[in-house]
Amino acid sequence: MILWALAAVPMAGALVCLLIPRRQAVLGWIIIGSAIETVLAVIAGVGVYRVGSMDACLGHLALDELSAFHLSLVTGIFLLSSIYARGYFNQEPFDPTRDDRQARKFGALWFSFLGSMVGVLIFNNVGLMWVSMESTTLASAFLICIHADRLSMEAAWKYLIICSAGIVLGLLGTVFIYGASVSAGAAGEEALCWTDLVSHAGQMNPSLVKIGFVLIVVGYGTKIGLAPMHTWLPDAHSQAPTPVSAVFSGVLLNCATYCICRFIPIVAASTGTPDWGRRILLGFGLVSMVVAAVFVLVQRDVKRLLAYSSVEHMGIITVGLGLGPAGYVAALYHTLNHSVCKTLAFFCAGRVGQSYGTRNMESISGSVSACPVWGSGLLAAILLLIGCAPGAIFMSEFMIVRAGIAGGHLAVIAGFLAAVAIVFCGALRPAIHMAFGDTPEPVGALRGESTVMRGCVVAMTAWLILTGMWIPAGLTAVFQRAARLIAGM
Amino acid sequence: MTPFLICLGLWTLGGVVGLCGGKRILPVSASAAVAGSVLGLLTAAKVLATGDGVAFHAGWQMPYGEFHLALDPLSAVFLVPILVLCALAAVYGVGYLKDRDSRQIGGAVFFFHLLVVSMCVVVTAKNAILFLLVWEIMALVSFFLVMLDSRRVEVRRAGWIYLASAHIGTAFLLVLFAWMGYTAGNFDFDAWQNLSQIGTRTASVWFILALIGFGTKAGFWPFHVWLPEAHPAVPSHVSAVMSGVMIKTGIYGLIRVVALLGPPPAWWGMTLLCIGLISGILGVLFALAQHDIKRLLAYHSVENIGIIALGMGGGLLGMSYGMEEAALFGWAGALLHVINHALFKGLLFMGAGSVQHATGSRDIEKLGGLLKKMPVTGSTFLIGSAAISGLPPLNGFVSEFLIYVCYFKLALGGPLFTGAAAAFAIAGLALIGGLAAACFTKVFGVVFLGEPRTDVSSHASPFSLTTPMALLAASCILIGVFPSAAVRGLTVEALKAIGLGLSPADVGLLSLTSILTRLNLCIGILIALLIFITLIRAWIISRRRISQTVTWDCGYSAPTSRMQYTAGSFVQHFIDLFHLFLQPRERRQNPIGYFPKKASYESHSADLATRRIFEPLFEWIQDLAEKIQWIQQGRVQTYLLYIFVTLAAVLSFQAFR
Amino acid sequence: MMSGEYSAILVLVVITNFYILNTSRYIISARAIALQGCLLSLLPLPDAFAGSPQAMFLSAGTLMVKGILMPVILIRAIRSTDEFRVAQPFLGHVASVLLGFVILVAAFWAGAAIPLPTRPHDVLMGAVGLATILTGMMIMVNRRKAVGQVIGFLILENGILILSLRISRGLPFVIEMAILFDVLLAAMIFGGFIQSVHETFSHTDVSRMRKLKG
Amino acid sequence: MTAWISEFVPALFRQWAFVLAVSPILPGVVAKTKAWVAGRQGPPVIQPYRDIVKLFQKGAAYSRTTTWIFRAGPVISFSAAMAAVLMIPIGGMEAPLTFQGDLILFAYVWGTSRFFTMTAALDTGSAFEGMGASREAVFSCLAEPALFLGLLTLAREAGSLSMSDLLSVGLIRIWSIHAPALCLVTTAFIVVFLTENSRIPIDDPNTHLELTMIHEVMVLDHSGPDLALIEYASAVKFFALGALLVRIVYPIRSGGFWAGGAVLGIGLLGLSILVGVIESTMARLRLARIPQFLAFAFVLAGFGVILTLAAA
Repeated sequence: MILWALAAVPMAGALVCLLIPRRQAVLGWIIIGSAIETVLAVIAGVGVYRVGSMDACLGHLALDELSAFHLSLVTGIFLLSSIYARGYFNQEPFDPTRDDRQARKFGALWFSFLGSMVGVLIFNNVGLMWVSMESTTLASAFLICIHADRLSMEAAWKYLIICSAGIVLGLLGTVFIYGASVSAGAAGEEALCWTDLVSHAGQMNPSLVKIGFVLIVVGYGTKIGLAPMHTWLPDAHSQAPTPVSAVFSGVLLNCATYCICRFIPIVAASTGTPDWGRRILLGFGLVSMVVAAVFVLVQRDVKRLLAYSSVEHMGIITVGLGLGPAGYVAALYHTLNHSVCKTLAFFCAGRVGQSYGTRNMESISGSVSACPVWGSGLLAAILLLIGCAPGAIFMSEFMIVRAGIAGGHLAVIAGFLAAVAIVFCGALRPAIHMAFGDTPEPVGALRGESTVMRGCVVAMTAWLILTGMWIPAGLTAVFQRAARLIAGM
Repeated sequence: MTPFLICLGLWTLGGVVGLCGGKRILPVSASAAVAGSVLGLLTAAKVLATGDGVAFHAGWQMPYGEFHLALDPLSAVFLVPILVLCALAAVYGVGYLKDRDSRQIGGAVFFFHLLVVSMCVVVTAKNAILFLLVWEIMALVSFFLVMLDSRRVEVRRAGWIYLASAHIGTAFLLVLFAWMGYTAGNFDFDAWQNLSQIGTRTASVWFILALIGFGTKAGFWPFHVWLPEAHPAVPSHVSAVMSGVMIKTGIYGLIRVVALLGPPPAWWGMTLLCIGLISGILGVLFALAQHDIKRLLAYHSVENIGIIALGMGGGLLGMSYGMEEAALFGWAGALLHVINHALFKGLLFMGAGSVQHATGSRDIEKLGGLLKKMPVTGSTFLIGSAAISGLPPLNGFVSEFLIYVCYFKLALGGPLFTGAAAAFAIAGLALIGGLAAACFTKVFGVVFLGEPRTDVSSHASPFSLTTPMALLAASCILIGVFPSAAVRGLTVEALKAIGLGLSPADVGLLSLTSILTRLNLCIGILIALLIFITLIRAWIISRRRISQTVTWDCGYSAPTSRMQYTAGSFVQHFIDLFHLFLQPRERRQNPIGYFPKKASYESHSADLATRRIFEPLFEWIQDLAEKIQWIQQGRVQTYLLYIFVTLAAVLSFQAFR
Repeated sequence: MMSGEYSAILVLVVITNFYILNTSRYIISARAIALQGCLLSLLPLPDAFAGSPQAMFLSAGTLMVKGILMPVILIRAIRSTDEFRVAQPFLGHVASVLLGFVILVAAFWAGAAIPLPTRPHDVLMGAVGLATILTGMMIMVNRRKAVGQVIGFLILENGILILSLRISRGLPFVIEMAILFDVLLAAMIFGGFIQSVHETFSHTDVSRMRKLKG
Repeated sequence: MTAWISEFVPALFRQWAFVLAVSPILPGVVAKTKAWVAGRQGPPVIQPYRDIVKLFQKGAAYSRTTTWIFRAGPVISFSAAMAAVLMIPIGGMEAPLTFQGDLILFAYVWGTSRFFTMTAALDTGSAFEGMGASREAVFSCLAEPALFLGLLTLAREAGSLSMSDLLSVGLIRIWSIHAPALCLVTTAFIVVFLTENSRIPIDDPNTHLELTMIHEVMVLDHSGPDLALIEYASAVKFFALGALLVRIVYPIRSGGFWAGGAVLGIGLLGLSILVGVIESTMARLRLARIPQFLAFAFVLAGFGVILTLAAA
């Protein structure tokens, strides 16, 4: 029942948006709608962890520990972004929703985007999961270019075409998996249901599964932003309005990672050895980290910098997924940390950018004194993001290193740490420059500041620092149980 | 253990109070700090006296983590200088920070107190995760201390270099601890005792990881590059702490890990010996070439870390050749030098801070004649200078003496190669000592003696600045005059903890004690002579006619204070001599003609490692990054091609295998 | 349906591929896409004749979406931009066609490498599917204008449909319909975007959109 | 304990008495030798005693620039010298102060003395004295490694770290088996000796041009009792380092304190004459050449170490 509600709320939200006359009301409604969805997701998540996985609609909809974790994360970040959007859009001249019609369009797309991501997570059928993933692209493309200027248009087109081409390879991969499933004796819709796939993965034709998995990794990897398929990511992240960038980086990439997670146990079971799939993931993860590290060094635009940092962190998560069960826990933990931290970073970068009227990092300096909350938040977020302790990301990176050493992947860990170190040095320099130093004279005052949003910034920072030093037992259990699903247990 | 926890609590409290309170609350924070330190010192003293550690466990939900603190003798040896110096620095800070604006004071006090707490936890943490966490916190809070004066570009650069190098160092520790923890199946240091059974190969890899990871913090050459940048950037009492004790946490970590690794192969000792020699000699050479007093002192930290590394190297060599006596001397020297360096380097940085506070300048070429205006600062600085140059009867000599004895014993009993290495160490130590003495003659002579070189105003330092310096100077003298008691009281229990396996009746320990007793006698006689001859001289002088006059001016009629020997000219011989390493950028305008109008000489030596290793490396990476940018030149068709080519490549290499 | 006719459909699909590669007018390409869509809608028919109502629906849906709606959307988008002619592809037309041929040959070789039990027509079907996919990829990379890329995408999609028949006799009905709906949606969005691009840049040559780099 | 004190205290004072009595004659002998070689009559050999006594009786003039550092310099250098001589064995017995490692203290005590002499020089604010201090710093820190390596060679041969063992009868045996190493050490020590005592070819104590001096220029401003202490201290230093050399070259077999002391005194007189001859026949090196000279001594001492290590 709750699964139906989860699917229905965004649809209803989108429809309601189209009916609301005033733009302020739309901006308010997206907060309410996503709050409802968040509450539902959390209730469903708690239910899953208490009682066990749930399903509906003949097993097409399902929620287990892995998807419940992602679902809560998606809706939570969405809610934060909705709150943030209200303040952000009220700052002229950055308001893409300046008239009511635009606002309605924004609201409807915002909810469709949420809906499609929720769809990715609650469909048990990997085919429908693919369909939802494809529709995230379609729903969000217009969100990028809601400004409709040349740069955002260019970014949106690249996003649309690259992600579509990539995702369609994911479909082909799904077809191969289906073929393998049929070869193992399954038939009909069940042959694509994840639970069934896992249960008879052992009988599948390994060659088909291998081809399918490569296609899936490349396909969904495009959406994750794994190098060398990441090319759309910095463009889209930097050109989209900041709330959209935050959602992109904070959860959209996670959804794509989630899709790959679903196929990991199948590959492991059908090939008989977990090493083959892990090797591919390790390769992609490392390449992404290295590419991101190299590009972080030459960035001028703060949002672009954050985008490359996302590529790096997605690489880290992929490396974690390539390291086996201990790595799965670390990867999931890292997913949570990266989402919160990157969202925080985008929030702060967006506001600081509004205040200085530029996103060029060389023109921003002294932001800690110019706009204390956002400037300090940006500094804190970047420091946490590049792995300063006491931060959750430091801890999850440590867990990945440990998993790597336990698995004997010393070379991988060496590359991993080298890339992390380069990113650290490369991102720290602009972070220091932006945070400290003299403030240039014309720094605009920020409008639409809300105490709630400032509270969110403080809370997110505190959360990241806290979980860097102390993980609640419940949270550990969440990661471990979700990781067991990826491990196919 | 409770007093120690209260100590941590008091320090934290002082920091938080300082953050909220600002200027007027400074004495409160300092009092909390002093009270806390006294409590902590009592605990540490008990541990050092009895050799029995105390421990504290608390449940802590962190994967593989547990909040486990323990104070064993080795921790206590490091805790003592930390608490002593930090308490004094806190007192010093009261007077030093007073003139700054409230916000800066809040930050300075808060981060300083956090730094102290994190250092205390680092040396007592018994869980690898806890250790790593606090290790990083330590780096981060000191980064914020560096950034206090962030309006200046060079400070921001210093902050970047500092945090980046600290973090890269931590990366090695991350691997080290993850590996050791995985092998031991646990992240508790107590559970790592059985790691000494691991083979030499793995242990050697761990040793190298520890060497780089901890060496970056300690400031081993060439990982020292952050020291001369960061230390001048922070307020002086913080420089005192960073240079005096924070870098020692690196030494602590290295000793802790090495003690776990089982019998060391000879090349570990050799490596540390080489590092020690290089750090020591290059550190002091670059110190000689500096004109910024705090930068100079920072390079001296590299030198002293080199001396400590020499001691540790000697200790390891002694252990690997089964020469327990030599090992004992080496380790004792290293440990004592850790404490000594904290005392005199803290003293010197505080002195430099007082000078800066009084004159507003750190450029020694601009100063002069300050001893008359600032008698206490000057006199204590002199004591610090003599101590850091390793001169008897001060504390620096005692630790260097122990290290010398260690190497003499190695050279006497070791095989040819070790003997030759020990000879190098001895010659190196002698050279380092000579160069350090030269350097501090320069600093003290140019800053405090003669006449002021420029028109800088100065005034005597307030009480809160001079008291800590006087106390530190007194402790330098105390350890120097009573070396036997100092070594026995401070290091013996810790030496047992390193894994030398000593009983009190051991031959090595007996020889150490007897030598130190005799040394004590000699130094006593030296002191007695000093007092006696001073009295005699005073008696004679009091009966003679004394006149005041000008300095012998060689017949010039109007000498000015600008004609005094400058620091630059004082070290010019050294710079010419060690041109190869210093590679100074010299600006020389030689006098021309019979009546030259103008002549000048200036030299600056940028850091060798920075200039020859790290800058080219970073430039190369940056260039590479800029060249690689072409792969993302903006054409969407190319991007699509990447995807398809990747797919084809992965399919053909992986899927059909 | 007899096997000969089945093969004929596949051959026709290949011919439409070459036709699209060769033509220099977008409207014609769009019509070829329509033809290809119609051809694809014939493929489920054997199952439909065998008495599967779902296959019947699928065939009708494919015809509706791929044969009619998508081409219409595409043609409208082309009309709205006044850019009817193909800009010179990066490789040039002749080279493109020749490369298309190489792709076809490679597809026969690669299709045989897919480890599947062989049934009648299957070799041809696999090869044609692969060839269509690769042609779609090639068009996406090779064409300069936005419309060209969309056409490439649609061909790629068609190729996947054919290949899925080879691999597993098509996907389950619900999924197929959902995908069809999704593709339709994609086509609409692409159409809308092409118009927006044209409005913003007053051209649709996406290879000239290179402000964002590095 | 009391027995130890009753033995130790007389030994202490006997040593001091001997050193204080003998040392000033050595510079006198050097000066006499130089005069003799130059064909002059020269001052009497006891002239240094007269100078010292006279200086102690004089008043003093202090520059207004100076501080207590300036006054402390001579006291410290004299005390250091007096402490150092306690480690030199005179006669066939142990020195009053002896322990494993006293050779390090011996070397470092001179360092203390030098440090305070240099700071006292800088205290005057005079460019000349600063120049002298700078040169002293360079040359002494180059001489130090050579001294230590020489001591290491001896220590290795003697198997002990105590000056008394190094300079004991055992040296006779060592001369018979490791003469080359000892020769090298002796040569190195001669260089060190000349450097530490500011002798030609390193420094010219009798020059009258401030620009070329090293040690003398540093004490330019001292007068009266302070200068007396300095003069005395340098005589004692001459004695102490000279005794080291003499004992190496001529190991004393046996004898009580006074007999051994007499032999040592004769040796020192010989050394003084040698120094006088060197000073008369050699020119002072250019400043830039001095580091090369010292490096040469370092290499010799190092070679000595290698020889002894390889012999084991």
